Amino acid sequence: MIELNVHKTLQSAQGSMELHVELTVEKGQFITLYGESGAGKTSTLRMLSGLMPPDKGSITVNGTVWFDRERKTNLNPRHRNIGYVFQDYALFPNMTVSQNLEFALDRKQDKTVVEDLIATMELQQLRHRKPGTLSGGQKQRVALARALVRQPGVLLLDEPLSALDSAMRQKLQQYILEAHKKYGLTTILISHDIGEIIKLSDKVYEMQNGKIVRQGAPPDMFGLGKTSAKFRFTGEVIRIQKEDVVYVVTIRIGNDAVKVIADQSEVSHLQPGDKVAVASKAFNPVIQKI
Amino acid sequence: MIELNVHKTLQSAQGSMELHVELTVEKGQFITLYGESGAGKTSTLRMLSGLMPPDKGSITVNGTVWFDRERKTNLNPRHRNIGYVFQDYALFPNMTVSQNLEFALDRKQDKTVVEDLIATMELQQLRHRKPGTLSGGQKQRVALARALVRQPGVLLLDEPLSALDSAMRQKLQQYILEAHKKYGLTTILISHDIGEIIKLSDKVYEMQNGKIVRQGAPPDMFGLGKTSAKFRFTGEVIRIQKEDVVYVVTIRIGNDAVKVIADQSEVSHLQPGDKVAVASKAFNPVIQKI
Amino acid sequence: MEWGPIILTLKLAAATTAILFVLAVPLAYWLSRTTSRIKPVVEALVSMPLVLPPTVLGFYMLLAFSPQNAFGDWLDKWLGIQLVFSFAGLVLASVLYSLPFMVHPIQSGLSSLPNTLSEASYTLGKSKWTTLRKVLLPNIRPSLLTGIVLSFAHTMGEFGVVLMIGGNIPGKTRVASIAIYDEVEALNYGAANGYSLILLALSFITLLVVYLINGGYLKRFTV
Amino acid sequence: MEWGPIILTLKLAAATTAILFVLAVPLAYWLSRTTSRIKPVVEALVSMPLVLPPTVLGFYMLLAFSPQNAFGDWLDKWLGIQLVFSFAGLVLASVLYSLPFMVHPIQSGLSSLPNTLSEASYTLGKSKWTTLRKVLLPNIRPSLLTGIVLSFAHTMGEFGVVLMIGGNIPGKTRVASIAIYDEVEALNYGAANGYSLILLALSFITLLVVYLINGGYLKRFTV
Amino acid sequence: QPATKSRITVATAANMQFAMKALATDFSEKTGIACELVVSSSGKLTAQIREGAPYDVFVAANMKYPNTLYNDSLTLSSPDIYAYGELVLWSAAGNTRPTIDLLTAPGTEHIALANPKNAPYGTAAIEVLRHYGIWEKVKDKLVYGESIAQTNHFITSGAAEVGFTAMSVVLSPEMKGKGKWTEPGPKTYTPIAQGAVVIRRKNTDTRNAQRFYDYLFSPEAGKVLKDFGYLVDE
Ligand SMILES: Nc1ncnc2c1ncn2[C@@H]1O[C@H](COP(=O)(O)OP(=O)(O)OP(=O)(O)O)[C@@H](O)[C@H]1O
Ligand SMILES: Nc1ncnc2c1ncn2[C@@H]1O[C@H](COP(=O)(O)OP(=O)(O)OP(=O)(O)O)[C@@H](O)[C@H]1O
Ligand SMILES: [Mg+2]
Ligand SMILES: [Mg+2]
Repeated sequence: MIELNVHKTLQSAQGSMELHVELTVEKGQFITLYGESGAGKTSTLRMLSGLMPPDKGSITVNGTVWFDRERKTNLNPRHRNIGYVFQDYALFPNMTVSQNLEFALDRKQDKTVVEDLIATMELQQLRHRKPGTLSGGQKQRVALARALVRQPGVLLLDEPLSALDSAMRQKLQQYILEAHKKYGLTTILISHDIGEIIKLSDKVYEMQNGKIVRQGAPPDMFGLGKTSAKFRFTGEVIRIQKEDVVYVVTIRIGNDAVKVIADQSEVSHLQPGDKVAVASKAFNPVIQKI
Repeated sequence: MIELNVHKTLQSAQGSMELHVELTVEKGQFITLYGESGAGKTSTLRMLSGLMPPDKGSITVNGTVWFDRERKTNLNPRHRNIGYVFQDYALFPNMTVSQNLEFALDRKQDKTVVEDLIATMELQQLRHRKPGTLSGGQKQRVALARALVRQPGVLLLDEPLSALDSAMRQKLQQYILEAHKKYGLTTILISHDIGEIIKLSDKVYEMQNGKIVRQGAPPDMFGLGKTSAKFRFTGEVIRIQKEDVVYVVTIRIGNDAVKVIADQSEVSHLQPGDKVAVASKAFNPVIQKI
Repeated sequence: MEWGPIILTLKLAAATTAILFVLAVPLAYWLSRTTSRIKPVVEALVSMPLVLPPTVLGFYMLLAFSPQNAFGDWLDKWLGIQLVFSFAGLVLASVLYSLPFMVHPIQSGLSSLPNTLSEASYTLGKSKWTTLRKVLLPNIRPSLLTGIVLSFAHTMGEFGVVLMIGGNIPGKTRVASIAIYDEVEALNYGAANGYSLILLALSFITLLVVYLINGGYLKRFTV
Repeated sequence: MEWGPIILTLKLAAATTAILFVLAVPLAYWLSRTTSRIKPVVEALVSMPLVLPPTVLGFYMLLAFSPQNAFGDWLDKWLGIQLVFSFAGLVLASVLYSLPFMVHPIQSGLSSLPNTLSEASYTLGKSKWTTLRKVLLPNIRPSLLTGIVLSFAHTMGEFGVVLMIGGNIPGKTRVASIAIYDEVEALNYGAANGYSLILLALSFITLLVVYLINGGYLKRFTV
Repeated sequence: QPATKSRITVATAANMQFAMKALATDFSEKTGIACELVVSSSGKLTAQIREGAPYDVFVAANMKYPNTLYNDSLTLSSPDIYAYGELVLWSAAGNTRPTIDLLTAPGTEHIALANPKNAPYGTAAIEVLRHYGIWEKVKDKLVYGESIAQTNHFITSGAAEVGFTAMSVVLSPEMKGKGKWTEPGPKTYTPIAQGAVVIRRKNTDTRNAQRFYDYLFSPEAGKVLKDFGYLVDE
């Protein structure tokens, strides 16, 4: 269990920002930090991992005090047993992909875990390459693999899949989830992708301006709580076409687009790019696996 | 108009990759390169911008030859009049946010454009900060702003919004689109976000293994072409619950979730995480702006 | 004890460092960029002046610059430059001798910078020169500082080359290092200690101020 | 011409460079990390040996290490180490004198590395020492090379300090730079040229090989 | 009683090195005692001997340095004068024999001499200039070598058209026949008395050193010294 309650003033030329985060994560839980750019998500992970000392407060993980200002405790990052995927990857330029992973091995750890990860992340072709020549997504996969090598107790993922195409992204989401369950990890994810958050996490914390402003189960947080047998979708107007007397409005919902017939009065206040909700009362859908 | 036809062998320790891209972009068009990690998207932009010389081929933009192996022409990147948002931002660490933007100004250019961009990208608070202390999303916004300062003829965007939360992302998508139209730019975007691609681009090129394997209008490319008044959605099973004699399947479609009643036979081959299509024959939806 | 040699030393060190900086930046830049086959040769050559004992290097320079010699004669006749027994000669000799101290650090600084910095600058329409000046050099400040400090300090202390080329002429080529040397040779340890202390104190204060500014300790005063 | 002095020089330069490397890495690491107030003072002090003329520095070292002196006496009595007129003394003197050439480049290399490299290593459970050895140092290769080349070349050519401390004893402290110096002093220009050429050639070849390897030109041979 | 060393080290002032080489060879042949020369400036050698340098005999270029050591009780006895150095005016450029008049000639831009502060030949050269009353005229042309050796470099390289050096230099095998030289005339300067001492060393037998010292004052040695351009008391 992670109990974190920290204060930090981030100094900068223009004013300063007060970061105050209070967070309790159960062992084995998968939580997500969500929020606007500069809200303090990365800073929170940095404090938890010991890379940035908080000004005040304490961090306790599974009963061990990692940080306590009062008691002057500040556990070295290397003893915190974490895996950290950095937002900017932080691969070691002097080592090949394999070497980056092997470097992470614990003294007595079996090398097979490296092989497994290389296979999972589809890095076989790249194993002898230095990070300098990798593409963005390739680097990101190496960073994720490296953080998983030690099978750490706490896994910290700072936008770990943001540079990946959707197929790879889905695949690695699945993998992270499996690893999380298999090794009983406690995982903290930072992500901007709502689908990803819903898929992976047990709980979401929304940060704003250095504070946690909302928290809850993912579906509730993203307004999916009030689901019903009714079909009600949110989507975005792509196109409005006049056809004879009616208008055909094309709306994108997720990766799909639907055409909806609307009349003049309905479209008069709509334009492409608008967010809309589409609902229907009587509907009896059929599910079909694809 | 951009006419690009280039070959390049990317050498690496393990074998080599043949990049061969043929691309014609009309003036004022907004196209997207899409494809898996390591497919060659960034490399294509680098060749177009002159940062990586192709082995063979030619690049002609608006009638000017930028590169021609045969004629030994290779226009200096600085004369190519491009704006480039790098995947890793490439901000100048020695300059503040304002200075990064001002550095991009052309000799005779008015400074007001910098002010406008700072306001649009919501960078006012950060203007006197050095990039070293910015968050990932903040850096990305500065990088985008910097690339737009010169109002270049060709705008190259390498995953320019990947680190942003959805609100900021939507806002900047809108801004990019407006700038693209207002200044008559020719824009090439690399993105993994299908919604973003559909919203922004006129045409999508899918790359795989160094080649363009498919191209077309965004809705067609992502299977949205066969839209109809019928509701047919693709989504993902989140939960399957037994209730009395029936099963309730919760499916996430985009950012929404719907509950669908299903019987034993329907759910027997379903499990959470499965991709499914949900369709209905009779449906008369109502659109509601939100 | 006289102040003349100390002032001359400071002048020499300042002139040498300034000239070296101007010469070394383009050379280091070229070395950090080129893929030419002669690059390792040039790299090795840059360090060569260090390998010979200063006096011996000075002796060879003396031969080269002497008006008896075609080159020295040509300089004298056509440009009116006398390199032996003149301050100009001291500067030239010191520049040659301290070249590696400026070139190597700057080169290693430049080659450690990520390529994307200059690439970004080029795509923003900037020339190589602007890029070097505004983007690359400001981002290798520690290396520039290393180059400047090493060159400056080395020129302060060097006397073998300087003595050979300069001829120890009071007020013209008699720098502090020679003055101290003379006092030590003459067993005038008191005077030698005096000079040494002043030289050490001056250099220490100079360097301390440089490092304080560099470390941002003096921010309050420089705003 | 004898080979003794040349071999002695190479031994001295190698020993000095190796010791300097071992000393300078921790010092440079500390300087690149510390936020201590005495950092600028230490930075300035490191450069101090350069400021004094080598002979004079050698003179002060001679005084300090001499068995006439409390410190030298203690060394002699308790550790049996004689620093004056011995090879050990030459090494120590050269190490002190060339310290800035090793420390400054390594320090500037280390301080140019992004913090995330060491941070990533710590989160992977590695100690500072492992991080320094496996992550930081391999990523500042150009700076290490600069430090090593400058120290090596400088020790080859230095003779002021060495002459003073070592006393020009054949086979023991008579290094090539002193031998050349002697020949020049004795107006034996032929022999001096001979030594110089050998020294230059040896150093040039050494440095060239170093730079060739560093530039990857010799990949074919090292695979 | 420590064993007798069959090898001695002679610390030699730079300007004496040519003559000393010949003397050392002769001495070794006669006695079988190997002789090692350490050549440096008198100032450095003095500093080193004070700090316990392993030198047995110190052959200096003047009396000041050996006297200093004597006053510090580092020698077996007070220094004796083994020879007097003679000064010459030397020019490597051109074929004209240098004269005192040449010094004031407009074509002469640089006159090399050893630094009078620590080289006796420098002091003597100044005396010569003052004797002829041309000191003021040539003052700005003077360039100073660290030692007599460096003065020689100035002259042989042609950087200085003319200069003062020791007669032992122009008579040395290395320099014989190079350039032209003249003597400035007797009584134009104080003779340069050069002294030698045996160094007192702890735990070291000084008998062989004493033998070399005695040899230095012998008639055979005197003859060699004369050949090299020194004046010897007879
Ligand atoms: N300098 C280089 N040397 C060798 N191979 C390289 C170099 N740069 C890129 N590559 C390789 O070329 C391929 C294409 O890289 P590129 O960066 O264009 O991919 P991408 O499509 O942008 O991928 P991503 O979406 O992950 O950013 C990759 O396999 C990459 O490893
Ligand atoms: N070293 C620093 N000095 C001063 N301010 C900093 C420093 N590091 C971060 N900040 C500021 O603290 C705030 C929080 O940054 P943080 O990196 O935690 O944001 P984030 O939530 O991760 O944002 P993003 O989604 O853009 O990555 C930002 O406003 C940032 O500019
Ligand atoms: Mg962040
Ligand atoms: Mg890419």
